[in-house]
Amino acid sequence: MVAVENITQLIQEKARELLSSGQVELVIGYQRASDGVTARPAFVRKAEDAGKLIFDQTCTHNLGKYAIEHRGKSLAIVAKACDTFGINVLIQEKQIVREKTYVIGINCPGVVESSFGETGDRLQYRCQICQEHAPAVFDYIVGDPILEKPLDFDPYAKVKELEALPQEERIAFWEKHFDRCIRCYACRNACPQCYCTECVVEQIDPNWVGAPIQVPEKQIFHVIRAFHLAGRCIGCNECERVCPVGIPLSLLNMKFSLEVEQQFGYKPGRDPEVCAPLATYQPDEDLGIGG
Amino acid sequence: MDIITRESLKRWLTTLMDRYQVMAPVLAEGNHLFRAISSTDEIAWDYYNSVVPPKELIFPLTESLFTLEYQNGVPQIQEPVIDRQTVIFGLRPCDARAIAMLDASFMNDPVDVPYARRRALVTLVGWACVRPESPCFCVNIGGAPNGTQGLDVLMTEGTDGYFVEPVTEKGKAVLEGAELKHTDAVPPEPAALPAFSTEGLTERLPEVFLSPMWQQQVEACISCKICTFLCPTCYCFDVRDRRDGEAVERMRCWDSCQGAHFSKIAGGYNPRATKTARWKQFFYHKYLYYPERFGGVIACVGCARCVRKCPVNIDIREVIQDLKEDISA
Amino acid sequence: MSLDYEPRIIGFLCNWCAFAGADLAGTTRTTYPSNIRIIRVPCSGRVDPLLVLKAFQQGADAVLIAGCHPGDCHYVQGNYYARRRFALLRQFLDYLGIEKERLRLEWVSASEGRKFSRLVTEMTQEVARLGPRKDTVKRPARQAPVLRPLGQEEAAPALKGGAAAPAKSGGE
Amino acid sequence: MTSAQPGGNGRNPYVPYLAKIENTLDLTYDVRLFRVRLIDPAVEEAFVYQPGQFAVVSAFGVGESPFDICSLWQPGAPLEFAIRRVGTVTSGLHALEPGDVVGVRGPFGNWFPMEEYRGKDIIIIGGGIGMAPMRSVVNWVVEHRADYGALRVLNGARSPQDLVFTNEFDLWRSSPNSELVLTVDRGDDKWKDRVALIPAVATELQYSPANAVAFVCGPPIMIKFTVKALQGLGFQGEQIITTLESKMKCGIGKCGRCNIGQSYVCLDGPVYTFAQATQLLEEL
Repeated sequence: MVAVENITQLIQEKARELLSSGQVELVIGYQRASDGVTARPAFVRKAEDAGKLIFDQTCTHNLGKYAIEHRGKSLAIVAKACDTFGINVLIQEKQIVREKTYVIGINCPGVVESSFGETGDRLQYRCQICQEHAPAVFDYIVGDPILEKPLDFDPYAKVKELEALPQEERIAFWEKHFDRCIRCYACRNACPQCYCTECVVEQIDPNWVGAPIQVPEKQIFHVIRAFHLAGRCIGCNECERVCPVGIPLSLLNMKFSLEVEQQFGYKPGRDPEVCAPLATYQPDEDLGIGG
Repeated sequence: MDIITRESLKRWLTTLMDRYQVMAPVLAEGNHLFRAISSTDEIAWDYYNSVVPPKELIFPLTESLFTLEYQNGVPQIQEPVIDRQTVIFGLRPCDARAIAMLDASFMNDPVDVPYARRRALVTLVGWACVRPESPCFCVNIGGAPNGTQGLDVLMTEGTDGYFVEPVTEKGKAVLEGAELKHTDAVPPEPAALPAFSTEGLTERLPEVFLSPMWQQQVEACISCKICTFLCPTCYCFDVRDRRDGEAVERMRCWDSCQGAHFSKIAGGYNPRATKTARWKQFFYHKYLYYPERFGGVIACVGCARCVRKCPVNIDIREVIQDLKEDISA
Repeated sequence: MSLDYEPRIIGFLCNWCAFAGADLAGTTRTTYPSNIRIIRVPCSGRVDPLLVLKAFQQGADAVLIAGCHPGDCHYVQGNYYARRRFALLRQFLDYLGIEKERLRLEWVSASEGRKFSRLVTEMTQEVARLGPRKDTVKRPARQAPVLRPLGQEEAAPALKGGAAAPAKSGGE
Repeated sequence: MTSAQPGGNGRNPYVPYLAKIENTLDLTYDVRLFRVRLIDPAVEEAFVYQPGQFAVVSAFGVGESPFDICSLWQPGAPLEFAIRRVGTVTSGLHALEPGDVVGVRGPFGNWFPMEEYRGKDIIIIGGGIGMAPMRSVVNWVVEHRADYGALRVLNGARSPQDLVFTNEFDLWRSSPNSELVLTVDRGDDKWKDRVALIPAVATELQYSPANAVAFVCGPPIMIKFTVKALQGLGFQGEQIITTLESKMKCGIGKCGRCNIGQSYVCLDGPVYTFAQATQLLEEL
């Protein structure tokens, strides 16, 4: 793993400073998990507790989720490069207030694959394809800038492989994976871009999607979830990480990312001033549909 | 004790398939899950434990309670037929013990008939854990890696095959025809797990209900349902109707106290509106409410699925430790 | 027109244009296949992907969304949003295994009865050529009780009599 | 106290008895009284219930919900449910008409131990649709008038239009040694009675705790403050009886959602004395 001790130290110092000066009331960062090797979210309210904050390559969580939960408070949040894209989306969608959110941005070396009690050197796939290691929005930046290297493979290779399969195989692929879904909603709840107070798949009146945990309901949930993230998903891939039954959710989200990039040349969260593709239009565009 | 060689075991399972549906742990796209098998080659012999507990075989994620149809304007109710003899092979003692806990609730008067019908048809053939690992904590909560509670047969892997221990009459019956050989050898002892005590916890839980500790423990919770759906002793469900023209099917599906709407009543009042209240419900149900109702047994078997799979590492072992400190402080 | 296979098409028609167009096709006695079932919506921009999915899950072979021509939206821009939305959705459905030909967005004005009729004819033929949907993710008209965890093959005959007698209170 | 379970053992408790809506009566703009008759005469005969018990009523195709049976049991009499249209199931029920079929499971839960309270003054405080379970208590006392002391009913609602069972007020008032006080949160130009919150009226009426029991039912917040008011008047925990509403699905203690603390409302409740419910109300 890349040495990141100095990042931990800088985060702790900054948290101490922000809390003792009263500039923020809460610092959302990472601490060591109960397994002693991975990380988990930390909520620090007192300067003297700042020492529990850490950063290393197991800090996979996208903490933007908690910024919404604590909206209205002045808070500081530790954010990796991709997490800052998510923060931008939240600012753009007026879910959080930029002025009240102190972003401790990290020049991110990428995070590794880990599970409870286990970690290693292998970067998560989202980090293998990452070409933007620097935060897009921050008030304070830590970590050495990372030299961006062009990829020697297509980041969308997995999506394209699946696209190229015959229709029957694609159908079988998704039915096999959706079959395992238990509708625990961890994917949705881990996503900082999923913040509706009442999700359409759980809404009772009208009851669009029934409660049965069966393939039709699961399919509708996954398709709608992915669609609602079209042009908003910043690729942190927390949904796939938290899925207890290993559904390749990134292949759903990345399909939309690919389409959005190809059709609208848009990547979410890079600039909060640029309107999201499904919230705008060009009167005379040709999208190969409508006629 | 009797022993069966691995080859004989496979032969026995294959002959069982004529009479029973055999469910066993398989590897499905990288996930160990219980599924119906048609060949012993599908069995994941080296699995540690399944992601989704085998409770799903007796208490399905979704099941039909009845259908109502109109025949010549007269409503007719029909219940689904449940008549398939089933062997669940290879489940772990913790999960079998959990099924015994589900039994206590579902078989308690008034009997939950759909569950009881399935349960009566199921024979549980378990595998002892020879090499249990932390974060498993069955030994600290009344179970054992080679416990027999809830099982009909316990098998323990040894060097020359599997030690076979019939536990119930049902277990003896299912073993008929198996090529068992007597042996003087004894099954290997399971590896030791780190110890901590849960003694006195249940008794003292009422005192700490309003402790601010809960809010801190659960601060990172994202209100997903992993801990409850993967818990082998969780059994909450929802009952919903599905309509097709005039016909109606009433089904029940797994539900979880972690969902925001779980206890919300029509009109909007929600007695457990915060995630802290909901997570407390999860914990208190296991460690206080269930024990009070069912003879002091804590409704947790220490399988640690919730620990392993929690997206934000809320560790129930840690909560128990912190609680003890909170209680003594 | 005779087809071996009669597809079912759900048409979400904008109240301000395509619905009137379909009406015009009717009043002028322009014929079109009866394979389409029309649902009137206030705007093509109202059509949520959820509605399209529900239609597919409940057995539709194809879905047509028809709205006002660009520049003519009663709500100024609803059809523009719809265009972007369904441009994405149809690619996505194709990815999941529902061919993109099964989801169409078309512009039909209130005076285009003929166009509407042509469109439905064309679409019916095209979908008939594609045949029934190959994905199985649809609710069959009558779902037999699901007993999956005790065996997939069990589900089908479960509705018919057997060991468990129907509830006594079932009849009079 | 265990509930009567007609149908015997081995019957699937999730399968409802079929019943027909005999007739309905609109009590307010959103509360309707349903009179429902079980189709199978054998079931009807076995369906014996006590005041305070509830049943789970199905609108087939929409779902099922628990409702208090607000009639008094009599051989051959239909079951009565006062149902406020507030969610999906209740809307589904309101959409039905006389002659339509509904499902009924029950009777479930415990009941008001009316026998125990013989000779006592009975104070009944109901807020809004919370008056539905109270109605069976009022009618019980009216019917067994000689067995009880004074009957003092306090019925409150948000507005005059929200008062339920107005058609029975005269019957209650005309019962000997009885009092009926009405109050609303907001009156209108025709409203002559009180405009005040129930807890304030309860305090003002100075209910005496001597040889009395008080029944309270209404929204959680109303129960909370009314209980406080009664305690202020000297009522002890075991003199205050309430019936709690909770989200239920199964009605038989399995589905795991109606509990308040250790207590399953569907099994151990819905009737509690405040002495039992102290901890429960902390959770409310």
